[in-house]
Amino acid sequence: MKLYEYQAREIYMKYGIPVPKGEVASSPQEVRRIAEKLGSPVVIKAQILVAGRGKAGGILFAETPEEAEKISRNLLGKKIKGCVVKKVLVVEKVQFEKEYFLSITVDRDNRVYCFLVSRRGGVNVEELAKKHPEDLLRVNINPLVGLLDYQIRKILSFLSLTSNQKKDLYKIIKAMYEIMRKYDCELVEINPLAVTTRGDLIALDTRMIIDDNSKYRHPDIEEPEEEYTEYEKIAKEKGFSYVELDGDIGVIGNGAGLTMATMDLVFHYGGRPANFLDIGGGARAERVKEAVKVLLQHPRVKVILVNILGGITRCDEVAKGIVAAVKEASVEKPIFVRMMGTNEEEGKRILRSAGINVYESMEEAALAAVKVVR
Amino acid sequence: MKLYEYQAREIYMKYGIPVPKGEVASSPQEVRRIAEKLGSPVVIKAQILVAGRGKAGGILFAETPEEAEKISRNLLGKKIKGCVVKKVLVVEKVQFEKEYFLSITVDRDNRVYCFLVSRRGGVNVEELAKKHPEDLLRVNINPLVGLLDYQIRKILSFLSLTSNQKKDLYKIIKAMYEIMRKYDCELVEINPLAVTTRGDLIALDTRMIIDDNSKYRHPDIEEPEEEYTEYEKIAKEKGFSYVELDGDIGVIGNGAGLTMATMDLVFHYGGRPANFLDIGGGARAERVKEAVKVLLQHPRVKVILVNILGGITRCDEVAKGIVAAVKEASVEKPIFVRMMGTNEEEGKRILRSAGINVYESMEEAALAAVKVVR
Amino acid sequence: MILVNKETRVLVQGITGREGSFHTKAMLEYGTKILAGVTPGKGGQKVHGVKVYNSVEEALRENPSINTSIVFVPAPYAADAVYEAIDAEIKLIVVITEHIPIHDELRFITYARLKGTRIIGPNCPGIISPGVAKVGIMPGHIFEKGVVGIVSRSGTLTYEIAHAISKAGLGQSTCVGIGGDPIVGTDFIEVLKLFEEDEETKAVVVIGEIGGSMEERLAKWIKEKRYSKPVIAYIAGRTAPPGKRMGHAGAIISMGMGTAESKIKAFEKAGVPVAKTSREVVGILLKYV
Amino acid sequence: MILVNKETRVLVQGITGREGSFHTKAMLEYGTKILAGVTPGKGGQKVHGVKVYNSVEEALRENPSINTSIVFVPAPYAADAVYEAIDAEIKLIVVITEHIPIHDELRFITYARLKGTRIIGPNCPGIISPGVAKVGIMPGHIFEKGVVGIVSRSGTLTYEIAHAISKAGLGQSTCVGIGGDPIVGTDFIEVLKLFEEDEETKAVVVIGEIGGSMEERLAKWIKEKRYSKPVIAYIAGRTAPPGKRMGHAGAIISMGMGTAESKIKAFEKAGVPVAKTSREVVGILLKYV
Repeated sequence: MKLYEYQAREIYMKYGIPVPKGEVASSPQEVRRIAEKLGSPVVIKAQILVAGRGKAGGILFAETPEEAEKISRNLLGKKIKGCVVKKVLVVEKVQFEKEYFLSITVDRDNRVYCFLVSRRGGVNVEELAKKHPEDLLRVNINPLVGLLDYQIRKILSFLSLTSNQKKDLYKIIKAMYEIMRKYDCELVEINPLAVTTRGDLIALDTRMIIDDNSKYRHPDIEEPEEEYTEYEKIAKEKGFSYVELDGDIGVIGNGAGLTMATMDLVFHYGGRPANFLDIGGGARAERVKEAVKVLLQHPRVKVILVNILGGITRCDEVAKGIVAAVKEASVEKPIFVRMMGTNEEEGKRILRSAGINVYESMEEAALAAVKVVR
Repeated sequence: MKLYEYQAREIYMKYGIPVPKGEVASSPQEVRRIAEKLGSPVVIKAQILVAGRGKAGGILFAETPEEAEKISRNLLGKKIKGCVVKKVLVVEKVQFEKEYFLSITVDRDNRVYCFLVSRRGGVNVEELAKKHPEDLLRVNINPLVGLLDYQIRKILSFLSLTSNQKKDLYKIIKAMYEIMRKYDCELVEINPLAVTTRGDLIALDTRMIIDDNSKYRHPDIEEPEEEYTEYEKIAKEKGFSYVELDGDIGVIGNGAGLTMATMDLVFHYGGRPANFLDIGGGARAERVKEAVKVLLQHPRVKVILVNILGGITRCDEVAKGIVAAVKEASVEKPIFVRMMGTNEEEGKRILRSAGINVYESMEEAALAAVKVVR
Repeated sequence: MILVNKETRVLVQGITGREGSFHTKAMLEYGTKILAGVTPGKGGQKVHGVKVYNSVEEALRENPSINTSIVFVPAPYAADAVYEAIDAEIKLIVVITEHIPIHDELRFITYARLKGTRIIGPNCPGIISPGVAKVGIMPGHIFEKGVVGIVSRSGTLTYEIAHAISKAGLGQSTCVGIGGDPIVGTDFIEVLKLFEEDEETKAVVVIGEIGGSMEERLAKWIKEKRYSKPVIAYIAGRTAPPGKRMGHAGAIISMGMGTAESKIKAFEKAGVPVAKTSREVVGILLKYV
Repeated sequence: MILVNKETRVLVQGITGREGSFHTKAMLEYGTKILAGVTPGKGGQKVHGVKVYNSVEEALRENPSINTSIVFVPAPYAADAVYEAIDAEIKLIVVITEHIPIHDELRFITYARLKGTRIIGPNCPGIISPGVAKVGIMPGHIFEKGVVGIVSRSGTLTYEIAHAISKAGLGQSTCVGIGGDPIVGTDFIEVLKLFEEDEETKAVVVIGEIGGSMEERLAKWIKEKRYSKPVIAYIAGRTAPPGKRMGHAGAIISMGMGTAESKIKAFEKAGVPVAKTSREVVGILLKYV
């Protein structure tokens, strides 16, 4: 669960990390009021979850409250990288001399927390890692032992800071780690951490991603209205793993790996998958029906490919679900089903008597589906 | 650092552990006021650090505020087990049906925290361990992993409680562990934890010992006026390790083990050590002088035995200190010195020219000291 | 045959739950020796004839030969169950549970590794040594005793490929599902080390997917160590878009890392053939075995 | 000879402090090979010719043959220094520092043991293998190369007894001070295991004191394992009153546990002679060696 910048910012403030003065607003009037209160040139930042909003025109500057109001009138409601801007963060414009990058993530390979620090801030860290690996420091933190002082010292000595700035950064690093642990984060990031012309440290942009599996531990955190497509929302509500692509062959499978493999096979035979839809393990007819209906309704989907490997999932239940979806739906689309495993024969019988194509192997089913659209 | 019951109680309350209503008082008037406010029969508990105050008359009961005032008039200022009662804790008298024992300590052998639980409360845990080991449960807690739910469940199922009581005890156990960690404790103990006639859990007595080496992390905690003897206080102020015994041969050594061994040797030859005084490593003349003066002044000490094994500690410095103490003191006592190691010859020369007995071995020195008093 | 063999004696943690109970039955039917189950507060019950205990300690006291645990405990309580098993000195713990908070996983996996306990999973289908025992949730009839070792981050996709291998008459020595979460207790390299020492295993099939760099590390390791047995790889997610979780928590291309291309390239560089379909997997296998 | 030998290459943590600097000089004079020192913020300085680094990592990068660290870092920062050494994979860490908070000790000792790092101390005089090297603060001239292994919870008392052994012409193989705190990184049993495998060591002297039950556990272990070498014990604190810390944090009779009597009885039950004076120690030793 990605948080909006302003949500992360509030948490950072609670932990004593210095951020520019400012507030979040959802109307141009509010923006003006905040700018007046700040009494200085301001930065207006679109609150969206996709990366790269700066280059896409999501971060704007205003010298006066009037200008701020005017600018935000254009920004609020605008679509940036496919996301509608509903809120903006209005903060004082900070004059700074240096920018750094700080983040904590989970290092999958080493099974540790990883503190990543760069002497260059405000830039994309992937590019940085490629172009200037010498400017990047990684510090691994054992999850049982936690962040240690010697590790913080290593980070401090990696950056060129005065001794007062080091003291401040020490606190910021401790606070970031605490946020990481307290909020079950996958990411806590400050980019850039700026050194102002007056020599103070300040977190100019604040990011946070909370582990989806830990959301239940943080009921106090409002879940951002994520920028899902209509069908992603529907599928999400019904509890499917669903991802949208730009092809025309709808793919349903049970199990993430098998569903991905089915998409890959469609592509292998020259087709283009429209989506990834995993019904999970042990789905009953009702659930299968809902899944098939999502794709029947989706305008881009021209043909549906279902690939079921029955284990806990029973083929007869799947068949019943497919047949029910076809009956209830107003549209007709060709459906190709491959099923194997538990109650396979009964499932196939149900499908065949409803006139639906059933195949022995996923290769045959995928090939048949691709042929229809080609 | 042992805390008074009322200090521990305040911390326990902060962590949500239920305790009887009440307050601490230092005058009979206050006691009366508290009893009036409680409006029920009260228990008046002497705030001293030694164990066994109950049997020694340190815990009294009163039906009315008047009675409470009267009783506390006798209790305040009284000496119990050698300690003057300066404060009393006045709490409501709780009717209870069952008593349990709960404590967390550091298990030296296994290098873990140890949660100790007994089905019998209000009794001495040492006796319990001997007489009813089957009523005692030990749960070891890994210091890196911390207290786990399965361990708490083990404790809960060891006691006969209703499911609501189990929920309450779960919270108490969690709180005790948190106190243990947050306050760097050597001991967190509730004895007894009572089940009231209404079925509630309540901590009737609360103990806490904070690790001496961690005191600096808890400047907010007021150090109890410990019940030291006059000379223990003096030695403590000067920073010596000092323990008082009831013999007449004063013992000074450098290093805890060597000083203990010197005491043991005194005893071995039929003498009785008056104290343990460790000047530590690398003591200079000034410090040695102070140590010798403590024993010169002590009325019970008839003869002084000094045992120095010079390493970082220099024998000449020790000798100078001894000579200076003798010069400054108004009393004369026989002093027997054994010294060996760094600058041994110079040290011996200084002592001999001041007419002080020096020996090659600790056996000889101890024997000589014992002979004087025998 | 690795990890699960005829000496395997199983404890089922979370045995009274829907999943736990269902798969206990299936495992018993497959021939797995399940000695006990645990669900706190349900001690004394029986599930498909298996005695339920309140704690792992109790279960082991009465069944000291238990050497393997399989965990079906719901995500919020799963970490506690794993610690309980680690502390009870069970040396192989298979964690089926999905959706365990990642910080919990980090901690208990670190603890397990320090203590020398092997964890398979979390969020995995478990382990099967066909014809001998299964400690997992896979449909047993798909697997056949044989010579191919399979290690996979996936569930049903593994069954798909195992099925193809079975049909081709090769069968499997052991099939290990290491789990679909970003953090796993045992990774590809560790399982391949075990396969290397296993005489029955003549070739290894690695089923990877997008996300992380476990496949890349494996490829590098195979090359460096001159792995002695033929390895065939399959990578799911060639068509997965970046930045989206593809079902598994671990299956995500993030910040340009973890693409199928990167993994395929790494394997090819290491001389490991990468199959595009399950038929291709079998085709390549037949060349080696 | 155990733990410290001619392969020992030492890092001094906290080298610029008063104690660190003083004992660095003494160790160098004794012949100990000290390759580097660490004090954060003091990198680049030299202490008695030894180069100072800002971190253990830096020190090891330039001196990869370091295999032992001795810690003089003040108590509030000592735990951090120990973690730094553990994480840098130094496998023997001697912690001289006194007054370290017990919860810190519990945590870093647990971590070290899980990682397979040996910690001697805290609050100990260190280790000396006479004539070869000392990694500690004991006065070197008292010790003589010889056949007696000494392990002790004490400092000066150890020197006293070592002196008597030296004078008797027996000398010491290695003398290990395990520390006077309630929690120690390495206990009596672990050191005796090492002495058992050391050919030079013909007999072992154990110097215990009141507090805890390490001596009782050792006695039991000696009896059960039929320890192959003669062991002589000495226990300080026969006259110590209960409930009082006798200098060392660990030297306290608490709740009736840890008395000298209990320890003496345990040794006698295990057939281990207990000497009452250092002269007696030597007397008994001469019977065996």
